[in-house]
Amino acid sequence: MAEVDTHIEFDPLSTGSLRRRITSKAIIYGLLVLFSIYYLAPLAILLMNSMRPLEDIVRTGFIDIPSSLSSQYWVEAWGTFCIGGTCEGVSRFFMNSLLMAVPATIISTVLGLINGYALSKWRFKGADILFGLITLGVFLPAQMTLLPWAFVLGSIGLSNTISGLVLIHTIQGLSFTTLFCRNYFLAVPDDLIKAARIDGAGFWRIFRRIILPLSPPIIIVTVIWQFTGIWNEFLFGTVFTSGANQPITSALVAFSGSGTGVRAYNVEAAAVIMSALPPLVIYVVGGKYFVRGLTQGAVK
Amino acid sequence: EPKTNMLHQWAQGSEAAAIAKLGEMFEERGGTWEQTAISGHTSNTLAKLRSDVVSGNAPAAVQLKGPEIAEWNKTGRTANLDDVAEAQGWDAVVAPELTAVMKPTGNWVAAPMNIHRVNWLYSSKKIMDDLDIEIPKTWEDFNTACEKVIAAGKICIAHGAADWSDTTTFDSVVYGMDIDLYRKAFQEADTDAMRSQGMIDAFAQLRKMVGYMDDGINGRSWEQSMAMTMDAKAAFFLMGDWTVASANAAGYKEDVDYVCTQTPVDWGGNGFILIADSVVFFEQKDQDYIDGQKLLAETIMSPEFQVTFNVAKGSIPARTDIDLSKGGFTQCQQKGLADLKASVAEGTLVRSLAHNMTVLQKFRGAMMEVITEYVADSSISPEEAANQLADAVEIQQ
Amino acid sequence: MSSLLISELRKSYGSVEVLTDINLEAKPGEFVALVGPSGCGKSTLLSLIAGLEDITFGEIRIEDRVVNNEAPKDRDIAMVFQSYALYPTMTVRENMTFGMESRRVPKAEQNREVARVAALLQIEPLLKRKPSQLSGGQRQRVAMGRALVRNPKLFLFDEPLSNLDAKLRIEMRTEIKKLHQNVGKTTVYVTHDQIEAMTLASRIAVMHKGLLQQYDTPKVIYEQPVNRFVAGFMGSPTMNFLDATVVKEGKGLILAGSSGEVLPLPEGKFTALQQGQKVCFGVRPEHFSPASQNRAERVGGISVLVEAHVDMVEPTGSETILMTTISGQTAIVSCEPDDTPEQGERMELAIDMRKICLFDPITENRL
Amino acid sequence: MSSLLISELRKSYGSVEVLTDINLEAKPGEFVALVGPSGCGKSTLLSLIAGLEDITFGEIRIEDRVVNNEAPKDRDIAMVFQSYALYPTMTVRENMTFGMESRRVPKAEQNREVARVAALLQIEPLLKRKPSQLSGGQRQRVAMGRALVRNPKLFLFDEPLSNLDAKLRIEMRTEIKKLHQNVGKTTVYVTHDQIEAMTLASRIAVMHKGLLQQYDTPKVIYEQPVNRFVAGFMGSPTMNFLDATVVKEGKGLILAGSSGEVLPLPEGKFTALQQGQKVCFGVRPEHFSPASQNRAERVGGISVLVEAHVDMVEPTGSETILMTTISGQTAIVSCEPDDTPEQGERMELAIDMRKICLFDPITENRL
Amino acid sequence: MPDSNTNKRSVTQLIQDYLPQIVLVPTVVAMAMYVVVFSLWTLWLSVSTSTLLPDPSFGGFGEYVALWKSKRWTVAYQNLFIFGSLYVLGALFIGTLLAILIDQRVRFEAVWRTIFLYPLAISFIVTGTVWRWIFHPQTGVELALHDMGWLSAQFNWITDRDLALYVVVITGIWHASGFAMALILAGLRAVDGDTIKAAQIDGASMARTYRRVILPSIWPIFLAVAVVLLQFAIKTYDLVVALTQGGPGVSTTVPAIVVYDLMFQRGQIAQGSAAAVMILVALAVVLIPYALYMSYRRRGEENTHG
Ligand SMILES: Nc1ncnc2c1ncn2[C@@H]1O[C@H](COP(=O)(O)OP(=O)(O)OP(=O)(O)O)[C@@H](O)[C@H]1O
Ligand SMILES: Nc1ncnc2c1ncn2[C@@H]1O[C@H](COP(=O)(O)OP(=O)(O)OP(=O)(O)O)[C@@H](O)[C@H]1O
Ligand SMILES: [Mg+2]
Ligand SMILES: [Mg+2]
Repeated sequence: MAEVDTHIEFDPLSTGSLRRRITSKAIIYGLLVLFSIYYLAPLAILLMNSMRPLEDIVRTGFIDIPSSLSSQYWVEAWGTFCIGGTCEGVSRFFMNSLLMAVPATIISTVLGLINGYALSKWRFKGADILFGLITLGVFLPAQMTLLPWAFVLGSIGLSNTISGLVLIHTIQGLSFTTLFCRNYFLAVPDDLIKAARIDGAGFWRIFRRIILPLSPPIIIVTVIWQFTGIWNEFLFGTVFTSGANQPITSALVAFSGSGTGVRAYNVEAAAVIMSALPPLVIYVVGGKYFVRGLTQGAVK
Repeated sequence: EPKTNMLHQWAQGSEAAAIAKLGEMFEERGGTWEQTAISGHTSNTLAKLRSDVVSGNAPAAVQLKGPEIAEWNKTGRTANLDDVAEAQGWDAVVAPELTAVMKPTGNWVAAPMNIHRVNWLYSSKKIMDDLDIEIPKTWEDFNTACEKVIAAGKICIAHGAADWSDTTTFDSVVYGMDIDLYRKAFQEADTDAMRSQGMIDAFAQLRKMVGYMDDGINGRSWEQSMAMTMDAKAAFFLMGDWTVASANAAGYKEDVDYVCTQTPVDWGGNGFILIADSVVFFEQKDQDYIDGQKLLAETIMSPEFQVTFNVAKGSIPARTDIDLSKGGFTQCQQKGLADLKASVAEGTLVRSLAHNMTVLQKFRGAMMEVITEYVADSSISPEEAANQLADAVEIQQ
Repeated sequence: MSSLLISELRKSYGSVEVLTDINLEAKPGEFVALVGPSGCGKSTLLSLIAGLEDITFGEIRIEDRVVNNEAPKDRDIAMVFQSYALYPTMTVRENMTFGMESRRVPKAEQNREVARVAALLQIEPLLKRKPSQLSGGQRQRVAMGRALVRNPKLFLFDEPLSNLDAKLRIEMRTEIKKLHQNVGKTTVYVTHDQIEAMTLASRIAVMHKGLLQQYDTPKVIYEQPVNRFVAGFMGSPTMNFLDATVVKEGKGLILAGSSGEVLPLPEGKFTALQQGQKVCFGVRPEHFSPASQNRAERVGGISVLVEAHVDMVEPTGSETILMTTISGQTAIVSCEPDDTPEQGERMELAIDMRKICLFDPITENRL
Repeated sequence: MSSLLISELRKSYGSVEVLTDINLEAKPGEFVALVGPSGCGKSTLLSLIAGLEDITFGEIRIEDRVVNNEAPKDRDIAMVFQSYALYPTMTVRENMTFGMESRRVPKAEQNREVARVAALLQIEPLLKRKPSQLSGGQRQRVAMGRALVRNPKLFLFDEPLSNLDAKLRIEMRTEIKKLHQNVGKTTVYVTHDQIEAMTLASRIAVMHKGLLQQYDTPKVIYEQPVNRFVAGFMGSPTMNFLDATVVKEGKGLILAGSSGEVLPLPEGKFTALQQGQKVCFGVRPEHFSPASQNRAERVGGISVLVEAHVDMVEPTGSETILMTTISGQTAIVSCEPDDTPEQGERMELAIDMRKICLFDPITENRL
Repeated sequence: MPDSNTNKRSVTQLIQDYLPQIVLVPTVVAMAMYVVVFSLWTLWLSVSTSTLLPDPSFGGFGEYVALWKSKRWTVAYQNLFIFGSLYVLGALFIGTLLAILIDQRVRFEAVWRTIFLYPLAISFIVTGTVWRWIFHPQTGVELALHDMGWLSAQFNWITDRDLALYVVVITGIWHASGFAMALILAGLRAVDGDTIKAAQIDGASMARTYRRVILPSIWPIFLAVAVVLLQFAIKTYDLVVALTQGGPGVSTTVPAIVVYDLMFQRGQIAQGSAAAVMILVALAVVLIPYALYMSYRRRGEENTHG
């Protein structure tokens, strides 16, 4: 497990003449700024339009200097905007999403850790085949699984419930979490496990005392990956839940559809930002660890 | 205690408000109202319905249209409303064009909520006045008018391209040029008719009309297009009567900002392309929900609801026994009802292809693909388009 | 009684047999070194003793009890790994108590044990640190501490020193030796460094390709290797092997490529040799000496003189290594710095004939 | 003319000075070894010579041209790295031609060069392979090949052998020595293995904490280290340092803890010593010998006898290391296997007094 | 004769021994259902007579024929390959460029990295919606340019059937290139610094060093990123729905949209399933060679170690 950040990299630009160094730095920062504009533009546009009066937007489009700014659309979006026949804003869908994403993330991560541990550190006959089966799950298109899931949810009485979505996302996520964790644990020296076995520790004790304390980097990766994936997924949410039970992304799908009635773009922009906020915060806060963990786990 | 849970796609705006009214009335009558509003694409609603049926939780009531009703009826899972219908005498009051749809095999399985008219032409009063244009009655008039508008540097047709809106326009074109062709091709899915010269002519007319549009049609919503005409940026807008509700809600005035007339017809007389929103009932196990279905059906068919709902939605009631001069109906709506009656009398009433009132979804979808491609791709010739239309349907047969 | 008794042991991974018919016995208190080149199966054998892998065939007894089917924790062994395998998230103290906790040893006893071992290894100041805060040598010591706390019946070491640099390796080697003399536990010690094996072990097991080549004391292994592999593997610089032919009815040798000088063999040692037989003549670098300083004769041995050309001189400080050519064959000679000739010189070398070995060039066994 | 001339060189990373006032000169064809413990700045110095890092202060000249501000590629040097740093995705041939391609050397010449170097290093059969298909020794050779193709003015090696196992290291060491003798290029060779430095270098630069301690021939470094650090660093096992007091007006020593025996110092060597002065008495392990085999006297030296207690015996095969106690101070003694005493024995040891060193216990400089 | 197979272990011992397998049982059951049963179910539906609802009776392979005769499907499948390759290559290219820029010891590295990585947190729906606003001539850049007085400015790719697919590609790249950047950057950091020094001494320019030495040596990362992105590409649905709804015409339709429409809007479950199977085929085309290659490589590695 190479520590990515402590690596003292060689910097070809630190030698050579001063002028060359200055021009190359200028080019580098220039390019970075250009790219940043490309990357930040959508966020900036969303943010700006979430505070512009609707007339402005309708008249001059989304890209314009706002004539006035107001936070009222945010209040509306959170509390009173009409979505899916009720006018309570996105607040309760937001809560639904939390209720769905948090448990599904936790369960799939925990199971992924255990699976990855069992598959990588207790290699038994057929472990590779099992692993192959599990990874196949990563690639199944969601549209294909809609009807079978409907059948399954119906038969176990979880139609139109958040629990049903938790179940789906957990099982779908297992593939990813197992893949990540297993690859990550491959880098944990087998000798540690051997030493612990000689020390008299069993399967669970080794997991708890040796593996788990080593896992934070990969836990961060799976949590971020799962949470954003589940939070942003809309097809299952749309099809398997309705009304008050919908997660926020599904509730906001109205955006893309050919809904009728006048569009309150500013309120929608505010709602969209709200809906994107949790994954965004997670990425901004955990991005560094995400990248580090990902390279330790995924790229093998 | 009657309960219901209605699945529909009117998630926003005036439509959501209209459906909320239904809920209120249902509750006033002692029911417990629940609804599942699926926003966005129609596929989402249908996917929801399908998954509910597959999972064994078919919704008590679903908003469905046209031949789909018959299809679902065939699955044997729809509820029979004959008792309510008989008690309330639906056969007498429901527009005859609708009864066939609501009773696919002779039994009532659906309750119609409204009748929408598709073939409306909205003209910008200001442009008409400024350029001194008569509102066109035939397609030739229409083309002449457009030339004039274009010459004046304005956009002639406001349009937002999408398969359904392109097809909405084409509905009017085919219907206006040859009503028999419309019936054969669009209601009976007769592929010979689709290959006929009449269809080629219709496509040629459509091509002309695309030329009268600006190049911003892709990705534009129908509300934006509507506003273009209302704001006198474009001369004409071809769209169903839901426009009226939206336009009025947005503060535009009938006969001030816009004028509504039927889309051009080359054969003279009154024409009417119809859509009816309706609610289909699926069989339930829970007695509360069975009771709820009866109550909901009664509520929907009640004159009060028909009035409230249709005022909000811009359409006209599915019951023919309602006086539109009362209760806040607009002039356009009243004109619509009059045209409907005239059309029935003249035998020119048809159902809309674009809005899923004629052929099965699989044919309709295939046909809409061809039409929307034709609108988007000017390299396709009318002949090719006519053949593609027929081919697309033949594949699905 | 024997502390460890391995009989007819075999181990296969799938169709590949990595250990073939191993028989090995360790007396109580013995220090057994397993040496052999990389991949010869040393670690595998250790894993089998520890119970970390399943035995394919054969039997392992620890203190006369068959342990074939016992879990590692029930075998009462301790193991030190090449990578130390310290639990990275635990402190040194926790590393040491982890095993006792698993076995539910009372807290008080745990503390007593840690104190005892920490004192023994002088790691008291480190007890609160994490492994990442330790130097290589300290980690090594902690790893041993972890093995020592439980007072097991058998110690297993898998190349415990090979991650240390040269100087530290020598220091720790001595420490391990002291420790073993103090604690007196039976130990099986895997290494591929033959000097470690020589200095530490009471007996050395030399392995090659899954087969046990020789199992004997360091002295016997060094002086009477059973075959050319063992002879070449033990000793640094490695033993020189020169082609030769037996003459004088088995009483002398002629080096291939020489102008015919006969090297007389010591009496009574190589009686089975046939006239004209081809042999491989093995001489260790330190058994050459400059004729002027004839070491062999000095200590009362018999020696013969050969002429050598010095191709290269490598002074290491305490000794000097000469690359030489003798009768057209290359030979490495080690000599004292004071005796060092110049590069390119011709010199007379004395060979200590008591110490030489002869091998069959085909079977490679010692004659 | 000198091939490399370093004057008053300093290097800091931020506020940390890692190289302080380094002066070093290499004559054409010289083989300079840089040794020192880990972190002393060896690699940094090499990077400065190569131009991979900026110089903080001072001057570097290659063949009398100041190169301070030249890019690495313009300095006409070649470098071999510890990790070999072969380009993993290129074949051996491509690895060797990459530099020439960068310099737009004509294809024909490239082929000629590769052929020449491949023949020299006997790597022709490997030319089509990727580095991952090579063994450690082969990679080493290819890395050298890459350095050789361009016929540079200066060769830089950064611990080229430290990734190899003991046996291979010795072989490759000899190869490098041969190669240098063949090619005759000026070479700067970093290692922390003092034996490598001793055997290879024409001059050794011993570094410690960013300071150059001593720069001289191997013989001088080994026999006349300037201070205790150099003395301890060079030589394995390391030099013994015993506390002692000067007596007899500077002509004798008494070991601390001894019962008062005076060890006479050789005449004329330590004239500056004061009566009663505390000194640190340094003796290398090989300069002890059992009294019975008094090596020193044998070669005509002067020796004194001391009594020692044998604490431990470590036979390595070719020699035997004894851990002993002399007057209560521990000393490591190396002796021949035949002279090996038993553990626990008392014995008389002869010290070769010509070879001893004395250090000031405070400044640690040699007296 | 000693026999290691005499098994005298107790039941608890057995459970202990098989614990690794036992803990995997729930996952294996779930995945077997999810992967095997669901796939077979779809496969079966694709040759059944299902229409509105699943119907298990066999209906032959007609749906596959009909599917491939449909223009929308062929366009969608073709788009998948165009979009897939441009998206993957584009994201890799931009990602590499960004990684190289950040690798030059820039200041505020974390800030740049976050800027480039955050799109990954944004759902495709939102991504598509916002970019539609930007690209649409009546709301976005073109309008802004007109408002600024540049009346002849034209930026209507999204409404041009020949260019709209590239809008989807650009948007996809916006979303994914940060991911590529992050992994490649980590790869660059892990490259042996000595090889870079060696290249400098060998006289290679910086560009040449990256091109010939550094980037080639991290190709496994490129491969891994490419596979992750390709499976995103193949599953692409929400992005297109939100951005172009498959239009103008059918010019930007992708298979996942067709599947969804066939299955749910049009009530052609059999044909929809056939389309889904074709997506699986596309996936297999990508994944099977990758899997084979990886196992080949792993075996190769084992051999060189052994
Ligand atoms: N799990 C395994 N599956 C297949 N072969 C294995 C396995 N473990 C080890 N081997 C093979 O068994 C042989 C012996 O391996 P082992 O690790 O015991 O060697 P070693 O003597 O310890 O080598 P080293 O000195 O390199 O540690 C090797 O050829 C190795 O490739
Ligand atoms: N880029 C850097 N920034 C800060 N300090 C550095 C940097 N590079 C090296 N150092 C420090 O400079 C000192 C000398 O490092 P250098 O790599 O030259 O040591 P070395 O003698 O080669 O050691 P080794 O034998 O371990 O290779 C060390 O203390 C190291 O931590
Ligand atoms: Mg091993
Ligand atoms: Mg270094």
